[in-house]
Amino acid sequence: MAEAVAFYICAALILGFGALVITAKSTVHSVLYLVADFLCVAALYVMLQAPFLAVIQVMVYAGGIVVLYLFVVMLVNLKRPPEAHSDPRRLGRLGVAMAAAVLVEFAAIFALGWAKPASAGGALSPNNVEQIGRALYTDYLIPFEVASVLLLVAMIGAIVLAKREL
Amino acid sequence: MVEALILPLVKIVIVLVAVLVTVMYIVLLERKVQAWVQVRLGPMRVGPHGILQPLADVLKLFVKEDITPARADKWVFTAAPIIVLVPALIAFAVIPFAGDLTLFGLTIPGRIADVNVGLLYVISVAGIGIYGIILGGWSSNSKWALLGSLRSSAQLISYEIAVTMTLVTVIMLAGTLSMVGIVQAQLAKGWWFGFMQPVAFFIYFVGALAETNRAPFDLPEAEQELVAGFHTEYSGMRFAFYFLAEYANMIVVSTVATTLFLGGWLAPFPNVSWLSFLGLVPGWAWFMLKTFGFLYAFLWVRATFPRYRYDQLMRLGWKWLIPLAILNVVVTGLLKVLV
Amino acid sequence: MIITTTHYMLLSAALFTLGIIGVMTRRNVIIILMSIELMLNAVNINFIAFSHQLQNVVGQVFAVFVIVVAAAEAAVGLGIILAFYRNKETVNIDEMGLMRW
Amino acid sequence: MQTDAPRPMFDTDELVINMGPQHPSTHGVLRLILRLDGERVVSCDPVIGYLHRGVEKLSENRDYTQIVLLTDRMDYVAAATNNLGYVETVEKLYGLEVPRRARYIRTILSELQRVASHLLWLGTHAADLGALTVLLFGLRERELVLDLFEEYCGARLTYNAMRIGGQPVDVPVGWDKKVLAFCDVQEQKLPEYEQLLTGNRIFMERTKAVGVISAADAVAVGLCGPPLRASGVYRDVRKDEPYAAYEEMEFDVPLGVAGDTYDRYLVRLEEFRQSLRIIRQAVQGLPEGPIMGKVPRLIKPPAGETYHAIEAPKGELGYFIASDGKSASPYRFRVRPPSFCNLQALPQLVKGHLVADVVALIGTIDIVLGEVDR
Repeated sequence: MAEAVAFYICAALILGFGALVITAKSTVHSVLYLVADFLCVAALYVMLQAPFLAVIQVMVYAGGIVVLYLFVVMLVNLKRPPEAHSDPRRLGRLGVAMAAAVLVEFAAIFALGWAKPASAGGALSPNNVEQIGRALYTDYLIPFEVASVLLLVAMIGAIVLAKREL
Repeated sequence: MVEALILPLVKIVIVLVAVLVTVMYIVLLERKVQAWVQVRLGPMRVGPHGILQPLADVLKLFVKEDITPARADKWVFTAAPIIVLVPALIAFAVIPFAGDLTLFGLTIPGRIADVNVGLLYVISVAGIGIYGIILGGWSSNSKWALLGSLRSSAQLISYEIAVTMTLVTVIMLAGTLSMVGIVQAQLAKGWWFGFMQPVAFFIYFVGALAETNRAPFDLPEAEQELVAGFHTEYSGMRFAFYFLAEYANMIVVSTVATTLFLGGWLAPFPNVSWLSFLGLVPGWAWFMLKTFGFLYAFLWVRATFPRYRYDQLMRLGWKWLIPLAILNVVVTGLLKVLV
Repeated sequence: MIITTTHYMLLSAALFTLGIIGVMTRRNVIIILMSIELMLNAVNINFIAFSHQLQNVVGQVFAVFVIVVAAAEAAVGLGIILAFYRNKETVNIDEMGLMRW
Repeated sequence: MQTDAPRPMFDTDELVINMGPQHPSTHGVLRLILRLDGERVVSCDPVIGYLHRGVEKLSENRDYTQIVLLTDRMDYVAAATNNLGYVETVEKLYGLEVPRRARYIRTILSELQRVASHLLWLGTHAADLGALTVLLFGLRERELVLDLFEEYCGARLTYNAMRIGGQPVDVPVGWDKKVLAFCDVQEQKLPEYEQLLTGNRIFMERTKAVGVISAADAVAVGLCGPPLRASGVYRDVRKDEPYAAYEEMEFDVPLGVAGDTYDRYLVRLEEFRQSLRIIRQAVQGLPEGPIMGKVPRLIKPPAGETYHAIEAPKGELGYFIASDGKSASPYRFRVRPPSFCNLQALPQLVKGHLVADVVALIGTIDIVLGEVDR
């Protein structure tokens, strides 16, 4: 019961903040809502017994990536007259297709879903930092290394793009 | 019921009150220490030797006019101080202030919670506080505040990397992310990690100064340069929030340093027999003593050093501290494998 | 009342939809990027939920990879926006037709 | 793209900010209009005049004797040297002979004043760089100098301590001993400042190679005093055109090499030692005799004009006085204040440096706005 209450509160907050992100007039407010949204998602992870992921979510997403967004918003968007920020008819045809796809997705979830509740007491303990580490450094070593190369490339790319003169 | 609900609540209240009182008196201590270094007396008027000065300060901040600048983003301007303060306070949730205490037949753990990712929790929560600084500077619609907040966030992000790297070495030694586990690992090893990792400890200290915006890294609020940095436009209670948060953050980094490098609540020299009387002092007292020692170092440094320049600070962080911290991780790993 | 994985999937789908709506309707490139972050988070919720249901750590590992990709995307994407803004003084996506022919 | 949109406040190109007139470290009411590229200064425009009181014009409507106390209010942290410059100019214009004892007392006072002024400079300069402790240490010793002045003339800031033709009062009994004792104290305290600053890595990084000005540029832009000497130019009015009793004193003129902020610091620190040396010589060699020369009741110099300069703590302080020979007040009164001339170098010094350096550079040229604006 407590879990259900927590889930619904979290879900409501996540969707609410998500809606605010895409509707807020000021971009800075939008970024703020995004942070709040990510924090709620982190709470959801805690409920799913993934505290490590929750902490990573807060640290990397909220503490890192969104700060970057905020920086750029401050650099770019300051005191510009509020332009017509929302245009519902933009990309209309693609929107219809997407909506159809989403409907199909929902239908699939309803048709195939409603699976059993999570079987507790399996191989996954809430204290799973070690397990994640082991998986990352053994079975998924190559993807892990590729991911780090990706980060390196992104870093260099960002520097090259943002630097005025090289 | 008692153990599940009331006990944690009582502990939360105790920790919050203790932190706020400590903050008030750290401010007084800072003024006093600085005064003594500078051959002055410091606050002397409110109470004997200025002992009631913090109360007067709080009262003053409460009754001061709370000004919101024209054309400021009111919503963000109000939220920013709160965003700074809250993470600084909730970080205390995983700090082990003492070992297990026994009271009225109950075994009470000397902490609010022992999360198995405790250390990561502290780091991630500390990362949230930066929003308050950026947003505060941005929303006040002042160029000085904006410059201050940009400086501050750049500084925090760069030094966080070095600090996190030093924490990695500690994690490698302890083999756990739990704060309690780290203290117990120090007990098991027989050495405080501050002695096993002097380089990491030093980098942590420098990084801690930078992350809490203290001298000689107090550029974001360098009053001689940026007036008051990101909180230039703040007054009254909202300014007090920033002030509280700065000192609460100082206490957070000090308690983390105590836990990670100075053996937490453990008494020093447990293996020297003629010093065994040190074990009679309760654990929380040792913890407080060590924390205050670390805090005193903050004040001492502030009274002694000039301030770094922004580019020098960045150079120090990126070209010295971060490589050094990474090297330290590598060496620690090698030693762990080889020895 | 028991919360099943389906609940999480529905939440995730809804969040994903919000992200899509953001991408489709907003003109500000930064907000579009943020909407993409929302979608990535929706994916992550699914990963973790299944990791929980199957009691398998792989879901969490992939969530870590998603976060890595998100970080890389944000860095490069924002770099491009900054470079573009410096030249054109706009972040409106409809005015970014530079590469279109 | 909208062409009529207002330019964003935080452009990625340039940011114009106003430093002062209300800012913690512009040493008064100096206003600088800084154009910044990020944190780098592209250009700097000093705006002065916020403290203008019209000292020069006022002086043209006062008796020659009354002007002494107006000069107090120019460089208000070094009033004695202001007095000295003025009274010597009038004496030169009038052709008055000043007794030797009075000249010695003037020398002592002006060197004490130099120590006090440099102490205040040292403290504020260090405080601008974040080292607050030095400020308090400096003020502690400055207090001793002020006590000496108070004992001599009764005032602590605006002394009005000199008269045309001599000194108003003789030195109090035992004063000379106190001055010597102060010299010893000050000599002991100097290493304390040096310990906090000279070898400090942060201080060196903040000051070395900051605001470098070559000897030729320094002369071209009209620098004077310690900043000029720090660039390696040998120019000291006390040596070149001796006044008061400086001809009879033995002292060295410290010179810098690099012409950066650190050298300016070292030069001033050495000037402490030289000043103490001069004070000791003057006190020990204080001759007996009258302190006031023969001065007519009404000072009405003959028609003519004269310029006379002295070495004030901040640089060459010159007075130009023109008399029409008819009235008891100057026909034209003009001051060449060292702060004003040194301030002219500021835009050149700060160009290309960071905002934080602007503060260090305002400190290093040691300006007092009372003198800049007059």
